[in-house]
Amino acid sequence: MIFSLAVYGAPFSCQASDSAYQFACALLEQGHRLHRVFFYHDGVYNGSTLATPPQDERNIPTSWSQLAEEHELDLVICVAAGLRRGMLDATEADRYEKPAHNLEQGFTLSGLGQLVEAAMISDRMITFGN
Amino acid sequence: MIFSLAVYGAPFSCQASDSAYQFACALLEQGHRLHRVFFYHDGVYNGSTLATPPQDERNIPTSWSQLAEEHELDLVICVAAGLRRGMLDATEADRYEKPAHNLEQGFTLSGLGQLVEAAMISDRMITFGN
Amino acid sequence: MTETTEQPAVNPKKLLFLNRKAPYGSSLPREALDAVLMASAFGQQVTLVFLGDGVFQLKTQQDPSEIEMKNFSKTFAALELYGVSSIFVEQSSLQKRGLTLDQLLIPAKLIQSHELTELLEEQDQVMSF
Amino acid sequence: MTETTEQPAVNPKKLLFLNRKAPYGSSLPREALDAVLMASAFGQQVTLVFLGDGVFQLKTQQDPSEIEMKNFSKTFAALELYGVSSIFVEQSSLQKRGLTLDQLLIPAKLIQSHELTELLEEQDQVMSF
Amino acid sequence: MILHTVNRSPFDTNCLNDCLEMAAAGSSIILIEDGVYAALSKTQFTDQMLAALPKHNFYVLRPDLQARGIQDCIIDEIEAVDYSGFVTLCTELDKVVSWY
Amino acid sequence: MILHTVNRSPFDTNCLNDCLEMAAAGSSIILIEDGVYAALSKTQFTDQMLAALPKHNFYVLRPDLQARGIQDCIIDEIEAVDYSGFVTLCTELDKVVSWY
Repeated sequence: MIFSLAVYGAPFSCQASDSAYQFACALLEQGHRLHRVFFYHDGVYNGSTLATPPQDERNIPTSWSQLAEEHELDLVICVAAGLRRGMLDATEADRYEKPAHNLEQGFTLSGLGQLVEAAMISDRMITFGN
Repeated sequence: MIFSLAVYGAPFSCQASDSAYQFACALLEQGHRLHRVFFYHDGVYNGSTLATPPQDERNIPTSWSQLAEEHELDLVICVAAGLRRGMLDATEADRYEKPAHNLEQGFTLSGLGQLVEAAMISDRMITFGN
Repeated sequence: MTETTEQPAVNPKKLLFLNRKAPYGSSLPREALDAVLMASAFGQQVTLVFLGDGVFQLKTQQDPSEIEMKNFSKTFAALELYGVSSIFVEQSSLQKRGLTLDQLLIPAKLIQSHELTELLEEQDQVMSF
Repeated sequence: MTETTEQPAVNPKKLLFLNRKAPYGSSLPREALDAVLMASAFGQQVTLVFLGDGVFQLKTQQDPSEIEMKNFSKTFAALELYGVSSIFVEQSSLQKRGLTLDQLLIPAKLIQSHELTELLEEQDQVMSF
Repeated sequence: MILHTVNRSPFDTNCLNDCLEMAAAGSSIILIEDGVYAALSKTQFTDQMLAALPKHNFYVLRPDLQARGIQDCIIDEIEAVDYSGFVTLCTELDKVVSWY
Repeated sequence: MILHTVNRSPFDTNCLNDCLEMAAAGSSIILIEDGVYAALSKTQFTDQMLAALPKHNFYVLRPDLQARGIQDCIIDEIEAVDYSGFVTLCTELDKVVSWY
């Protein structure tokens, strides 16, 4: 079955990101397909490559990134929500003349259309809100 | 009178940052002193220099930064909460070998002791939570 | 970044957007509205429901200029342009909050909770905001 | 970054930390506890109050290993080392949630709501979490 | 005495109820952000507010009322203040407790 | 039929109440994150849950119960599942509605 997930909560602050990640692992383990994880609202912070939790704690952006590499996942951060909150890739940093970019490997910035497309394409769309 | 503020909400997502900023402006206008604004929990995102809201909208980190410059404010981001969430200055980026730093001018990373000290020193401590 | 409004070649889906949060305290209502407009641009069968504190999003006379926020309630007018006409407000939510339909800034249909129950069941996907 | 635990030269203040959130769903309880320990290290007169869902923070047997989070409830044991002994749990909050004192992982005193009202009035500052 | 701030909708959370339960008689309460919805004059919550009015001094933040379009729909006895009035209240009362 | 997810404490918000009001008879509800507190067997909310039990299929996420130390305190009739069970429920039911 084809799943997509929508994540609206900030990592390290509320449990939405953790729940979405655990759910993603479980559905992949069962052999289902994960079409996309779409990060919106405070969920965009899941893609920060600068997140530096203590070494004995989970690193949520890195965990997503590794899962994406293993399973060729499409991790999409809403570009409008991301820009507002300071989540930039090299292209956007350049365009807005910002001094740095901070997107973790495996994440891409794209439009809200990707959320809608995920809802259209997937058999199940699960929202992890806060 | 000496005020300090504690801000625990993410900018652009909940109103806590906006309320704290408006409150800060109003107290300074009345001639009171603002000893410190301490950003903790999701409030740490107030210090992102990469925040890029649309041009016709408020830029919360920039607003804080300008207010700090005008009134020589002490804008402190909790270093532990900030590191976890990917808010780094040049020193921390260096220490943890991260590819970038993203702290807006006028903000500093410091310990939780600065929250406690603010509570001790100030006549009024106001928390803006979410 | 690539923003595509190209419509994927699948049949339109019934997408219901369930709005439960008050405006300004959270940016979620505003972000929900953007998603609704996008779904409509993609040619989907969009239904918009306001439940609980979500009904406050439609209150007339909103003016957040003093708190330096954008009056996103003006964007609700775009719903008509986008052809989104399936807009419902849950009756008891409105009543509990002392609001009437004429205090809402767009024409919305009242819906009873049991009707909403059925409406949810008819959808392909429900997007909660 | 400079972490100073040097105590400023002012008299100790009465600081009350008001904890109202459930653990794990939010990281605020954990961050509150860090602040409490810091206030104690600064030699302040610290009072810790658990109200509403905050009482769940003290439930025994917490084990978030399966959700890959840290068991921050173990840190409550440090309160004694830091000399924080003024720890209160609001009685009706506990009762409404079906919990008893022996299900809590540190010795806390029961407090009635009207006593908490007075306790709040006695403080120099109240820090809400 | 204490100035309590409440920033959550009374229809959504128990935030205001918790505050009302703990606030001393004669203390002040200011409704801000989504808390301003508690000031509405014709809601399911209005009776609770009217019952609490004699016990506390209630204020509501006018800019937050205006943002939400409800400045003309609130209980008469609740005083609307701007940020400057909010600051003044903080100075007049001994300390501030936030409920969120 | 729908699988509803609820992730907020019933003591703190109206999230679960809203869900219970809108969920069709025979639909399924899974309590996750702070929503798991609704499964407690001796609380002020327990009667409401017991009343709703015949109408819906209730599940609760075991890892979230364990995190909070309440796996031994829940209503017997509510089935505890792990993430794998949560995924299976999603596949068995037609769609998922999140209440948060």
